This record gives sequence, structure tokens and C-alpha cells, in this order.
Amino acid sequence: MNDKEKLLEEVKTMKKVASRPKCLTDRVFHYCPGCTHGVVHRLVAETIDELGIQEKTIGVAPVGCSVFAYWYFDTDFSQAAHGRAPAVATGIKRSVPGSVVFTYQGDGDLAAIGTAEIIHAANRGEKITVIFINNAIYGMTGGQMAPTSLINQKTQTSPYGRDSETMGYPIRVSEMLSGLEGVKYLSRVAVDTPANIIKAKAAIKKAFETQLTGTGFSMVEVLSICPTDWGLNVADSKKWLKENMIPYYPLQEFKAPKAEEAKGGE
Amino acid sequence: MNDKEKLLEEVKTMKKVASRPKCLTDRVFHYCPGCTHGVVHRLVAETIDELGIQEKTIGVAPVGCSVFAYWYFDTDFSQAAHGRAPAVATGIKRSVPGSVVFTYQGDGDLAAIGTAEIIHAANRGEKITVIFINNAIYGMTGGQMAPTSLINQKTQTSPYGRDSETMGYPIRVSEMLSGLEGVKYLSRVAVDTPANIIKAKAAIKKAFETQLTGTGFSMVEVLSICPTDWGLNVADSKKWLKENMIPYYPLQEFKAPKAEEAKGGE
Amino acid sequence: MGRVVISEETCKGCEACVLVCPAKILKLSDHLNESGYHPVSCIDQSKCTGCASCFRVCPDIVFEIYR
Amino acid sequence: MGRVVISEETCKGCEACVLVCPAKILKLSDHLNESGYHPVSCIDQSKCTGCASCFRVCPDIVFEIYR
Amino acid sequence: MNKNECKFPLNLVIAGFGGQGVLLAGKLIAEAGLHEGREVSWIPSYGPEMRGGTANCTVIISDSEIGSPVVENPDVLVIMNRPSMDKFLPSLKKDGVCIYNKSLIEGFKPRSDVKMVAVPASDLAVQMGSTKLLNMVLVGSFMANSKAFSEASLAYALKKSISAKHQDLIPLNEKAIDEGAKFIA
Amino acid sequence: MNKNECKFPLNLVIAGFGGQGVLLAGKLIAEAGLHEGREVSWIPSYGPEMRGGTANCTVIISDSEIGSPVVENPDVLVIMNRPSMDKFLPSLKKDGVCIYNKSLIEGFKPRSDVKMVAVPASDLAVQMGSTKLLNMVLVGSFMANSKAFSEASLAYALKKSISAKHQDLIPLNEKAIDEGAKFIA
Amino acid sequence: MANKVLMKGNEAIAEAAMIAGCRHYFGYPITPQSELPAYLAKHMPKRNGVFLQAESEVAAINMVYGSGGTGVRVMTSSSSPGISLKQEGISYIACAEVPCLIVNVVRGGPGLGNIAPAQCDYFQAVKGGGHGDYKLVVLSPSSVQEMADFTVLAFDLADKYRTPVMLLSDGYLGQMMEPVEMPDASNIKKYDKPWATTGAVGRHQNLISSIHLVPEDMEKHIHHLYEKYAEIEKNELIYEEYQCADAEYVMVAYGITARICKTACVMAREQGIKLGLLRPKTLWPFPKQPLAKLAGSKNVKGFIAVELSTGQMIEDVKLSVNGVKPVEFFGRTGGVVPSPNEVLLNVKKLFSLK
Amino acid sequence: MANKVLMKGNEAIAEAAMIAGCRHYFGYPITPQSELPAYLAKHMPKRNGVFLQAESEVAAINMVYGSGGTGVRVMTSSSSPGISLKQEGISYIACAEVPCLIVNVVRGGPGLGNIAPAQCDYFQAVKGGGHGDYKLVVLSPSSVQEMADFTVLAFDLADKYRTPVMLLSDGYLGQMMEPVEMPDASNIKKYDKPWATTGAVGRHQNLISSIHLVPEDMEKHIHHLYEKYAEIEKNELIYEEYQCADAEYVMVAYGITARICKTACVMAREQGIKLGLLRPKTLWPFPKQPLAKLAGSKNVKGFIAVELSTGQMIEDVKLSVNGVKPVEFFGRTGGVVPSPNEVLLNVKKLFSLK
Ligand SMILES: Cc1ncc(C[n+]2csc(CCOP(=O)(O)OP(=O)(O)O)c2C)c(N)n1
Ligand SMILES: Cc1ncc(C[n+]2csc(CCOP(=O)(O)OP(=O)(O)O)c2C)c(N)n1
Ligand code: SF4
Ligand code: SF4
Ligand code: SF4
Ligand code: SF4
Ligand code: SF4
Ligand code: SF4
Ligand SMILES: [Mg+2]
Ligand SMILES: [Mg+2]
Repeated sequence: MNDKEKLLEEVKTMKKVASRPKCLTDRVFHYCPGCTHGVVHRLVAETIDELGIQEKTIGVAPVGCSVFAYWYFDTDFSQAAHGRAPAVATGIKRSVPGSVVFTYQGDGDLAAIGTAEIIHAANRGEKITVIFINNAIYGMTGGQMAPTSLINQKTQTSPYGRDSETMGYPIRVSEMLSGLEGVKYLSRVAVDTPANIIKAKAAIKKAFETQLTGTGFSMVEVLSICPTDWGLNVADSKKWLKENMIPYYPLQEFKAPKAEEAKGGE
Repeated sequence: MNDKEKLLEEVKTMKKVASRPKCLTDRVFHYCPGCTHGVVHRLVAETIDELGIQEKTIGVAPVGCSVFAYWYFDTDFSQAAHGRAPAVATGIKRSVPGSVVFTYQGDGDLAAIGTAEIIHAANRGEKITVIFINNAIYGMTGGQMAPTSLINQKTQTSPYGRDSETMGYPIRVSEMLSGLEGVKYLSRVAVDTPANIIKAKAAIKKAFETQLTGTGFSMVEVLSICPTDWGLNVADSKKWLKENMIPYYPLQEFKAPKAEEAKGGE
Repeated sequence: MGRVVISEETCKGCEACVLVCPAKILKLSDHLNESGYHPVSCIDQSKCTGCASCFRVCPDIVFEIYR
Repeated sequence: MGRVVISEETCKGCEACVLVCPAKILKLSDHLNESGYHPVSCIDQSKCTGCASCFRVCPDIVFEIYR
Repeated sequence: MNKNECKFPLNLVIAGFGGQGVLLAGKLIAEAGLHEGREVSWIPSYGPEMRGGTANCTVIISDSEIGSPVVENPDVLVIMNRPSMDKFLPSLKKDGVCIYNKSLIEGFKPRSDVKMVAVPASDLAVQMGSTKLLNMVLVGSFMANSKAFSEASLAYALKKSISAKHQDLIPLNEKAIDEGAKFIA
Repeated sequence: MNKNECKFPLNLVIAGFGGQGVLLAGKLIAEAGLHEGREVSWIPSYGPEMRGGTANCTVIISDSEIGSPVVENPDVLVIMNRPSMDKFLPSLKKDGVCIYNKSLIEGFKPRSDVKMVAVPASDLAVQMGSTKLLNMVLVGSFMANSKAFSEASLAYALKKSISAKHQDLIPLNEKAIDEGAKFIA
Repeated sequence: MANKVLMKGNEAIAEAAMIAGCRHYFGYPITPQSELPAYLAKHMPKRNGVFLQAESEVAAINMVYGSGGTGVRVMTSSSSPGISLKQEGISYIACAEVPCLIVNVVRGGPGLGNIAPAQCDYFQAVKGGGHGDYKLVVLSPSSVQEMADFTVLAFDLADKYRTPVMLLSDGYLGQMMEPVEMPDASNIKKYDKPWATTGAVGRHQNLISSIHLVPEDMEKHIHHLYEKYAEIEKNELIYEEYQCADAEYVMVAYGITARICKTACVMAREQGIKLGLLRPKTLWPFPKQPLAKLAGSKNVKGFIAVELSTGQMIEDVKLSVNGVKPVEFFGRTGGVVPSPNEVLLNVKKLFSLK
Repeated sequence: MANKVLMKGNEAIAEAAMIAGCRHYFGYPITPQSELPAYLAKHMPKRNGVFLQAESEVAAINMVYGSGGTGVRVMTSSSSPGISLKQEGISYIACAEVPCLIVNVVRGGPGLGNIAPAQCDYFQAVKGGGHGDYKLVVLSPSSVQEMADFTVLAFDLADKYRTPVMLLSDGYLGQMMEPVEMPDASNIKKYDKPWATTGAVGRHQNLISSIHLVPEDMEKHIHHLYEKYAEIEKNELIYEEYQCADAEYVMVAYGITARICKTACVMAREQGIKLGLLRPKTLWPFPKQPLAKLAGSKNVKGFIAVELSTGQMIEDVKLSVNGVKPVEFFGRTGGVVPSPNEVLLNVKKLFSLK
């Protein structure tokens, strides 16, 4: 019996406390080493498992690094045009009202080209859940400036650093959406540390639960790392997130449904 | 000498205290009787006259009832596609930095199809001035629901009244933009009464002055009436504006440049 | 003391000015102008205060105000 | 007391887990897996607390945690 | 025309100011024609003219399939104001009929190769209590002149075209139609 | 090839893992060719392959205008890893040359109708201090084998292609090229 | 005629869509199609349907994509500039094989242009205004009755072939009233949609997508689409010949223009000119064979494409006729609509007839 | 070759644009054209130019509209789906006569497709992907050198005719490196732009607009545009004939495909097959006359359109040849690029040669 076999024997008598969520396929993520897209996928998948909604969940994938999100979630999926996931989700939810619809969008997708779609889906109070990955960069296309890129951040299209004078300011999407009445759950989290990941999970779960109560729109903004296009290793990426992103994008729960607002399940 | 001739003789010795602004052409407005687009045109024109900027002003007309704004202002003009005036204005201002660029947009134009453009122009702090006519309706196309239409407001596309459950909430654009750092002047006014019109004029002037200081984006949201598509006479329209719109869209100055922020003229 | 000069042909008879004139000296005429509207007229210039309220609310810049 | 089961072939050697393990028992191996990465390994299971920090930060769900 | 039978297809243009009920008049005529089993088409002006304050529509009533709903030289004109007279009279077919609102239309140059039918429609309408009845008066005149459909068919059309909450206005409208028809008879 | 003169056009495919410097190797070769007054073209793989972790590029050096920059059957292969060997070896022209990184590539089925040139490139690179020099070693081997350009041209290309702030690395790169060339000579 | 109702073309589409089982509409206001959404805004709620005014045409077409992907019958409508904004979405929809109806009530363009009737979006509709290799089925009604009938047909074709269908209309057809007999709801065919994203109950994932990263996969998918298109070309072509049997000159025209041409035909015959009309009811597939056959006939001396544009469909006419007979053009554009007489005069001029 | 630099096609466009005096770029990132904005982001600030990453392609094209309206040389670039989003703006720009350069580095479509090289946006570029009657001048480079040269040409044509010009490229041309000699800045022609919106100093209003509410006015404006287009067709057609003098079979191909075909020509000659190539450098205007002339020549037995699509340009080839000789098609699509040998094999198959 080699070490591995011994270990497997040993754990037979123990309690499995953490493992791959059931609604994820076996496919290995295509993301770069260390990329936190994978972490967020797991959190969403755990939520779907825990709420027992795999059979009625319909995901909407964006254009961005997570364009292939549907490779991983074993739920129905629609792949949306760049920025249009909230519109696609609206079409789906209005057609299958009993479903649970979520979009998974990057900051280029949601905060640049898809600005109108996210604002109006939120304002209409569409009963969908949006997972918004803010990694302050366009990952998929090789590292251009995102609307959320920080001042002085160097990217392919801000090679001398983002200059507010000509390129504007990093946009705080959650703050902007928080005033809209259709928004019922809204939170900003980060996935840099185990502690923050636990909080992120809780937020994502609340967002889905909000959808299940049928009261309105829910979103979780997730501060994430992109080691590849930031040009940093994982340790430095997490440090950069903590020291630069969190101060500008403070972690907080902007909105949560009051108990009486819930309409009960479907 | 008939009455008119007598009057004209009489006033020769008097001081003309109010008359048609110089930078307006002689053309009669094509707007419906009572429509306050005309009032706002006058206020903008007076501002241009007073600031002496007619020769460097470039206007951008929207698609909406004011699509022909360029018939009236004797300044250079660009007619933009529906919703895209802030992008067009950006293109102009970035190409003629010494110019004074303003857009004149309706609530369909600015708050629906042009959501992304207004938000990002504001966020970039484009040095332009936006005159935003909120009349809670699509005037030009015959009275469809606007993003700013009030709850229960009956329109061609909300014949049973706007229902927040399916159509979302009237969107408060100024509140949403007020958090963006690029925004340097932002105010909501109304043009229902002489007193409010005086305040509106002051706001519009401040907005243009903000542009002249070169610090960032300026906008004035103007609550306006659309007697035709509201199906009300002018008196009732003004009453409706006062009793329904102002409570939901409170008049206020959201942002004004601090004295030290001004960079001096150009 | 004030005077209002009215450009009848550009008036659209919307009554906005009539509603706000503190001196209550503005009213729509019975006749039509070329555009088919009943234009406003001042029934008593001597009562005009020159306050320019009419000018302010008029969407069609029909008035000139003198003081 | 805990145990971690590591699925070497899915590990991308990003070191996220190494950085957070309070017991400091995770490190990258010298060998490469099929995808060309140095996979993580646990150098001393007996010190594992089963805290699942590694599991939480791992983007590729390489771990199973037992307690 | 002024004969006992109407010759189909009948091509009609109705024109006037925006508020004069041009489009509704055309719709009534089309409905009445349809009620008698004929093919009909109604095509409005829309766009710049409407903003400019004038409106017109083209109605065709036919015994067979209608080809072009666009008519260059109508058989009949119903004209409610002066600008429309200037615009459309030249297009009227030789030997056609021009029914017009004499109350508002003066001093134009009539054509001698067509039949000009002057109806004091606005005056009659005001007499009946509302200038808004002007379009009904002229519809009545058109009916009497063209004999394109029966009074009963027009009454049916009227009932169908007026919304539920305004059905109480039907008698008044019918009266206006009558007046207009009487004026021709 | 292994003769004194290179025959143009020379069609070359370089392939390997993403991090092995495939594209830069190709660029150096193209620059060196250009420096000798030849026509050159360089076309990278981009898209799915790159995400998948492998990369390749096609370089043509020619005496006359280059038609298709896409090559079906290259004259020379420079192969840095095993998957690329499996993918590209079949496409090599009969009598072509396959220069490959012996350190990482084992157990494949070689072809007998081409010339297989095994260079322990990764090992040589590690000996020189960095596995990253592997591409330079193979560029050196290619140069020596093909005689497509002079050492001086390659040195020129190297200087041009390496960014200002890394110019201090040039000697090391040149050494790697030398090693690769020596291995052939 | 008891069951014939006088209604506008825009309204006829709306009513027929509901009869066809469409309960989902997503659109953005634009003239001259406003009566269509207005009608649905009024009637959808009564029939438990969804009428949603989107924030833009871009959002609307992507809502259609999402909705159609769930298998419901869904539509959108707009006019020229709005349809341009939808091109990315349309390309996605065609690629992902989402059945839906897209109505274009064409107005004068390019640019903001005006709101008068036009046929200047033919190329966009038929050749592909969006990117990539795809086709739309394009239906061209020429009466209010056909506005209704083709709406029903459009939904059927969309479901049958899992493909988007466009109804290419114009301002006049949208605005005019004619008697229309509504299609019979009991004739509406229903289709199984095992591919729809309705929630994966007892099965694995369904996916609506247009990405095929590996070129060979993409090519395979495109070939799949084009096989489908070939089927459509084979089965679904519809057109009308009017006085073509002995015609010496054949006009080719669609939509409102075809009706004007029909009257011109009648007038021509009165003058002893043997003028005929071929009216495509499907613009794609285009009646290539019928035109080629006419071109081969001894009678026919030439063709005239008549359009409300500077000449777009004429290219398809020429491709069909393939040089066998001359193909001429007469058109008005920018929203101008010619009279039958004007058409006839120009036909005579083009072929030097008197 | 001292002044030849090895660079990517995308970069060559960027550098050439700056040489042509372009100091304004508005765009949104998309593969496979990213090197172009990246290059400009780096170099524009050094040359006092404006590089602005817009919030979307829709915003970008409307920024171009505003900027071009002020008379400066302005450009945007994108790839297929992004170009679809720009169609409304392009239609406006054409109508309002705003000179500008639009670069499309075409990728595999429809839908999201992939990022491999393709030519499947031909129809969109050449027939009009936007609404209404308008044309784009469409230039088709087939080397990195031409990426630079045609960029300069594009700006010149845009100003000369006050019209938008599209550079229709593909992923390979964008990504490949070749030696390129940059155009000489001193040859750049400057144009007066008295119509530009720069502020009305000492004159009345200048207006950039595309609205003509009255149909007759709109028609007049469209006729004005088409007179301009006729001028362009007369003056600006460019194309290349390769081994056509004695050719029995003539391929028609553009862009990267034309180069593959050139090699196929050489291979064919080695096998004794008289194969030639006509390469349009302007896709609009299209080389109709030259093709008609070849069609009329005794040698020529047939044509083959070779494209990276399911067959789009072939329609223009057929319209040019007008039935005089057979026109065949060979193409790969979805991002697949054939080798010269594959092209030749297919030509032989299509015409049963051996
Ligand atoms: C219409 C359109 N424009 C642009 C693109 C190119 N594009 C693909 S992904 C992307 C941005 C990705 O960034 P983000 O949304 O932040 O996601 P990330 O990759 O960072 O997760 C862009 C611009 C596209 N596919 N379609
Ligand atoms: C792309 C596009 N979509 C739609 C329209 C139709 N349209 C013209 S104006 C307008 C809305 C006008 O409303 P608003 O902006 O509020 O201006 P208002 O007329 O009320 O002043 C719409 C939807 C258009 N011209 N272009
Ligand atoms: S590019 Fe960035 S966001 Fe995309 S997979 Fe890699 S690390 Fe993650
Ligand atoms: S429709 Fe309304 S907004 Fe438009 S001009 Fe008339 S009153 Fe004014
Ligand atoms: S100026 Fe004042 S008082 Fe005089 S008419 Fe006008 S509102 Fe009345
Ligand atoms: S406000 Fe102006 S337009 Fe209205 S009635 Fe008075 S003068 Fe006439
Ligand atoms: S469970 Fe905790 S202690 Fe055990 S390996 Fe993971 S991080 Fe280390
Ligand atoms: S975090 Fe996961 S992928 Fe990264 S090194 Fe640890 S086990 Fe491997
Ligand atoms: Mg991102
Ligand atoms: Mg409005």
C-alpha cells in the first residue's frame, strides 16, 4: 500500500467536509493558474447544490474569460453576446418564470459594453442573480483597461497608467446600482482570503435566496484577481487586491431584503 | 397711429429687459403649444449669449422632439443617433478642445437607449454640458413609456399604467450619476413656474461655466411637460408636474464645483 | 411700470402666460393667426408691471418686455 | 485532526493553497503533472487541522477535506 | 358623379388640418364600403405633414382586388381647409368631384373640368353645437354625392368606429352626417 | 539540408508550449532573414491553441515575393515539445529537416524520409542557467543547419528584438545560440 | 365578409402573432411601427403574455435570444435604424439557431432619414447585415392580409427550421388599413423543442450558444446551417406571377411596390403592352428558378426591377436571369413612392415602348 | 531594405494612420485586432493624439461620427461582432458624409464564432450592413505593406469624397509580420473642410446630420450620395491581375486568400495548368469591367471565386461575368484557411482538370 492508498483507506472512516460540488462537471477549468474565477464558480455551484435548484437553474455566460462557464455547470445555459447577459437573462426569466436565472459577468462585460443592460435589468427588478467579477481588467482579450481599472493601473490600453483626466475614473458599479429600487440584494465581496471567501459564499447564497423569494434583482460584486494580465504571481495579486482594490471598492452589503419583503417561495 | 404703433413708439424710450436671445434663429419652434422644450431652448440660448461663447459652441441634437434643435441655435451642430449624443459630444470635444460642447437630450434618449453613453461620458468627466429634458414620456414617437415615467402613468406602452412589477421603477438619473467622480456640476430643476425657470436658468449657466473651467462633466436635469402625450392642457400639465414629478424627482443641486477646483478659463 | 410687445404670429395660444400674469392682463384673442391659433393679447398695458413672468414661461418667446 | 486528498492532475501549481495553510504542510512537488505544472503535495498529513483553508482558496478544487 | 350608381373602383382623397378628423372620416368611409362587401383600403399621410399640422388619407373602394393603394389622380376629393385645396385640387381626375368645406376655403382658383361641390361644413357643424362635427358633415355629403354605400352601412361603420365610452355621441354624429347629405340632395 | 547553401524559399514551422518562446524564436529568424535583404513572413498561431498552452508560428524566407504565408508542408521544423512533434512531424516535406528538443521529446515515431536533428536544448539551456534559453539554443541549431543567414544577421536581429531594458541579457542569449549552433557543427 | 376586420398592417401583425401563440414580445419604440407594440401592450396582459419595452433595440434582440432559447414563440419589431442596432444579436440568433420573428417596418434611410415607406433595407435583410455566414428567412407581405398570414407562417418556419425569420415590410403596409381575416388559431402547428433551456430536469444541460472556438468545429456548424438553408430553399419558396404567361416585359417587385406594379400592369394591358409582374413573397429564398424560366421564355424581352431604393433586389434578379435577358431598374427612394402611372411610364422609357 | 521594419499588420495600420495625420482613435477591445489599439495607446500620447477606449463599439462609432464631423482624421477598428454593433452608426456616417476609417479585422462568424481569420463579412461591408441606400469604399489589403499603404489611401479617399472607408482585413493579416516600408509623411494630401463643426467663427452654422424628413429631400440627398459613388467607381477602382494574360481559368480572390491563390497559380503552371488570378484591391468599387473583359476573352473558360466564407464575393463575380462564362466557387469558412495545394486541387476538381 503506497501513501496515497493509505490515505484513501484512512479517510474512509472520516467525514468529508469539503469537496467538489455536485452540480459541477468533471471538466478542469480552463482558467489560468491561480485565477479566482474558479473559486467563484465553486461558490455558485455550492449554492445551487445547497438550495437544491440545479434542475431549475439556467445560467447565462458572458463574453470574457468565463465565456465557457457552461462547460462546468451541469445546468441549462445560454451564452450571451458581450455585455448582454442581463437582457438574455430577462428573456429567459420572463419565459420560464419558475426558473432560477443567473448571469456571470466580467467588468468589461457588465460595466462597459453592458452598462445599459445591467442598469435596466436592475431597475426593472428582474428576478435574476448577477455574479459580477471585478478583476479591474479585460482578461480574455489580453489585458486592456476596464472601467474598473484603478488610477495609474498599467494595462495594454493605458500603458502609462490610467489617467483620470483622459480615461475617467474607476467606476463603482455597486454604489451606482444601490440606489435603484428594483435592486433587492446587493453586496461587494472579495475572494482573496479564506475568510473573505466564506463571506463571499454567504453573499452569493443570499443573492440566490433573494431571487427565490421573487422580490427583485440581486447581485454580488466579487473582487477577483487576474494574475496573468496583472503580470503578478498569485501572492502579489492578492496583495494588490487587498492594498489597492479593497480601499477603492470597499467590501460591504449594500442592500438585503427585509424579512417582511419576501413573498415566499415559488 | 394704431395701438401697436403707439406701443412701439412708447417702448422706444424704455429699457428692453427681456427679448429673444441673439444666438437663436428667427425660426418658430416646431414644438406643440405649451411644450417647455421652447423654454429650455431659450435658457440655453441666453446662457450662450451671456457667456459670449456662440462662436465656439457646438451643439449635439438627439433623436426626440428636439431632433431639430439645430434649426434654432445659430451655432455649429451635430445631429446624433438616438441615445448617442454624449458619445458624439465626446468625439467633438476631444477633437476641438477649445470648444464648448453641449448635448440636449430627452429621457428616452438619455435614460433608456443612451444609458451607457451618458454614464461613461459622465464617468470620464468629459468636459461637456448635458441638458436632460425629463418629461416622463417619449414625446416624438407618440407617447410611449419612458424610463422616467411614473408608477401608474398611462402611456401608449403602459396602457394600464406603469406597473413596477413588470416594468420597473421610474429611474432617477441624477441620483445615479451624482456618485461619479467625473461629474462636476449636476442639478435638477423644473420649468413649470417663473420662479423655477429662473432657478433653471441659473443651473444651466453654472453647468456651462463648469465646462469653461475645464474640470469635468456637467448636467442639468430639467423636469418638463409634454401636454400632447400626457393628454393634458398646459395648466393641468404643470399641475401634474408639480404634484407628481417633483415629489419623485426632488429639485436640488447635487454637485457644484468648489471654488478651488476651477482650473481657470481656457 | 412695464410694457409687453407681443409677436402675435409666433404665439401658439397655449395660455401659459395667461396663467402666470400677476396683473391678469393677458388673454387669448378671438381671431386666429396664420398658424391657426388664437394669439394672446394684452388687454391693459398700463397695468403691466414688467415682471417678465409671461416672458419666462412662454415657450415661443412671443414677448419682449420693457421697463 | 484532518486529512487532505489531493487530485494532482488538476492542480495548476498556483501556490494559493501553500500561502494560506496554517500548518504549512503544503508545497509544490518537483515533478510535473500531465498538464506541465508542479502539483501541490501535503508533506505531513498528521499536522493537517482539516481547516479547509486550502480548499477555499484553491481555484481548481484540487482538495477534498476530511475530518 | 351625381348619378344613380357609383362606379367602382372609387379613389378618394380626404385632406385637411390635423385636428379636423380627416383620418376618422376616411376610416368611416372604408368601414362602410367594407360593410357592403367591397374591397377597401385606407392609407394615411404620416410623418412630416402630420407635424406640420395637415393630414390626409387615401381611401379606395373597389369591386375587385385593389392594386396600388397609392392614388395619383383621385376620382373624388374631400377637402377641409385651404392649404389642402391648393395641394390636391390639381391632382383630381378630369370629371372628378371635389367636395369642400366652403366655410373655411375661399379665394382659390376652381377647376372647370371637374365638379366643385361647396358645403358650408364648418358652419353647419357649429350650428349643431361643435366645430368638431365638420368631418361628419362632409362624410354625409360624400355619401350622398357618390352613393358609394347606403346610409345604413355608414351608421354601422359609425357605431363600430366610435369607442365604447363615446357611443352617446352617435346620434349627434348621425345628425351631422344627415345634414351633410341633405345639403347635397 | 546540411549543405553549403540554403535553398529559398525556406518554409519553417516552429512549435512548442506557450512559455517556450516559440513566437520570439520565429521573429528572430524572420528579422535575420530580412536583414539579409530577403522577403520574409511570420504568422503566429493564435486563438484556441494559445489558450490550450501550445503555440506555433510559420516563417518563410524567400528570394522573391512571398505568396501564401500559410504553409502546408514545411521544409524545416523546429519542435520544442512532444505534442507539437506529434502534430507537425507528419506535415514535414519529404527530405525536410526536423530539429527538435531532445530533452523533452521522447518515444515518438520518427520518420525515415526526413532528417531528424536531435538537440538536447532544454538541458543545454539549464546548463547555461535558465530553461528559458531553450528557444535560443534551437534558433542557433536552425541557423547552423539551414545556413539561411549569417551569425551577424542573427546578432543584429537579437539586438533589435530585445527591448531596451533587457539588452544586458544579449550576451547570454548569444551564448545559447552559439551552443545550439555548435551542437550542429 | 363578416369576419373581416379593418385594421392597420402593424396591428394585423400583432393580432396574428398572438393567434400564432406568441406570448412574448420585446421591443423598443420607433416610428412607423408603433401601433404594433401599442396593440400588444394592450392585449398581451389580457392573454397572460409578456410585453416588455426594452431599454434599447440591442437589449430587445438579446431578450429575444434568451426567450426564444427557452422554446417559447417570441418576436420583436422595429424600423430601419433599430434593425441596424440588432445586427449583432441577429447574427448570434442565427448561429445559435433560436427561432423567432423579427419585423422590420422599413423607413427612408440611411441615417436617421425619415419615417416614410421604403425598401432600402433589402440588402441588410437578405444578404446579411450582421457578421458571418448566415441567412434569414425573409418574408415580404404586400397587403394587410398578408401581414397577418405571413406572421403565422413566419412563426411556423422559425420553429420548423429553428431559425430566425424576418418580416420585411414598409411604412405604408404598417400604416394602411385593409380588411383582414385573421388566421385560424386551430391550424397553428406546435413543435417539440427538446433543445430548449427550460431547466435540466432529468437530463443533462441544454445549451444555446454561438461560439465554436476551433475553426473546424465552426465550419462544421456553418455547414449544418447551410444544409438547413438548402432545405428551406427547396421547400419554402413562395412567389406570385401576375400576367406573366404572355408577358414581353416582366417587372419584379415586392411588398407595397408590387401592388403599385400590379396596377401598372393593368394600365399597360389597356395600352396594349404585355407587361407582367413576378412578386417574390419570400425574398430569401429568392425565386431564382421561376425568374430563370421566364428569362428562358421566348416571349420575354426583358425584366425591370422596381424598388423603393436605389436598386438592391435587382442584383438577385440579375443573378437569376444570368445575362439571358436584359434587366433594367426603376426605383424611387428616400421615402418617395411612385404612382402606377409613373412606374408604367418608366417601364416604357426603359424599353423604348410607346 | 534599411527602412523596412518587421511588424504585424495591426501595428502597420496603426503606424500608417499616424503618418497619415490621424490623431484621433476611438475603439473597443476585441481580438484579433488588439495590437492596433495597443500600439496607438502607446504612441498617440507621444504625438499629441487622442486614444480613447470607448465603453462599447456603439459609443466608439458615434465618437468617430462626432470627431470626423469636426474635420480631423479619425479612425476606429474592431472585428466582426463589434462591426455589427456599429452598423447604425456607419449608416449615419455615410449619410452625413463624415470622412473616417473603419477597420474590420474579420474573424470566424456568425455569432461569437471564433477569432480565426475569415472573410465572411464581405456582404456586410460591400452591400451595406446598415439600413438604407449607401455604400462604403472597401479596401482589401493582402500584405502587411498594403495594410499600411491602404490605410493612407483610405484616409485620402475618405477626405476626398467625404465618405467613410472600410479596410476589410482578416485575422491573419492582422497577426502576421512582414517587412513594411512606411509611407512617406510628406506625400500626405490635406483637404479643406469648410463644412466641419469647429465653432461658427465669422460664419453661420455648420451642420452634421442625416435627417431629411421630407421624402423628396431625402431622395435628393441620396442621389447626391450616389453621384459621388459613381465618381468613386469611375476613379478609384484598383485591382491586380496575375498570370491572366493567357489564363484559361481565373481565380478571383482578395486579402490573405489572394496570396494563397497566387501560390496556387505558380503550382498550377508547374503542372501545365493556365491558372490566373484577379485580385480586387477595392472590393467596392468592384472590378466589374476587368472581369467582364476577361469573361469576353477567348482563352478564359471559367472563373473560380475563392473565399474564406460560404460564398459572398462570388455574387459580385457573377454579376460582372453576367453569364458569359461559368463561375465556380471554392471556400473554407469558420476560420479554416486552405493551403495553396488545397485550392489548386479544388480548382482542378471544379473544372475536371487533371
Ligand atoms: C461585441 C464585442 N466586443 C468585444 C468583444 C471582445 N471581448 C471579448 S471578452 C472582452 C472583455 C473581457 O473582459 P471582462 O468582461 O472583464 O471579463 P474577464 O475576461 O476579465 O473575466 C472583450 C472586450 C466581443 N467578443 N464582442
Ligand atoms: C435607434 C432608434 N431607436 C428608436 C428611434 C425612435 N425614437 C425617436 S425619438 C424616440 C424617443 C423620444 O423620447 P425622448 O428621448 O424622451 O424625447 P422627447 O421626444 O420626449 O423630447 C424614439 C424611441 C430612433 N429614431 N432610433
Ligand atoms: S486572463 Fe486573468 S481572468 Fe482570465 S483566466 Fe487568466 S487570470 Fe483569469
Ligand atoms: S410631443 Fe410633447 S415633448 Fe414633443 S413637442 Fe409635443 S409637447 Fe413637446
Ligand atoms: S410682464 Fe408681468 S405683468 Fe406684464 S404682461 Fe407679462 S406677466 Fe403680466
Ligand atoms: S405662453 Fe407664449 S405661446 Fe403660449 S399663449 Fe402665451 S404668448 Fe402664446
Ligand atoms: S485543511 Fe488546513 S491544515 Fe489541512 S492542508 Fe488544508 S489548509 Fe493546511
Ligand atoms: S491552490 Fe489548488 S491549483 Fe493552486 S497550487 Fe494549490 S492545489 Fe494547486
Ligand atoms: Mg475583467
Ligand atoms: Mg421624453
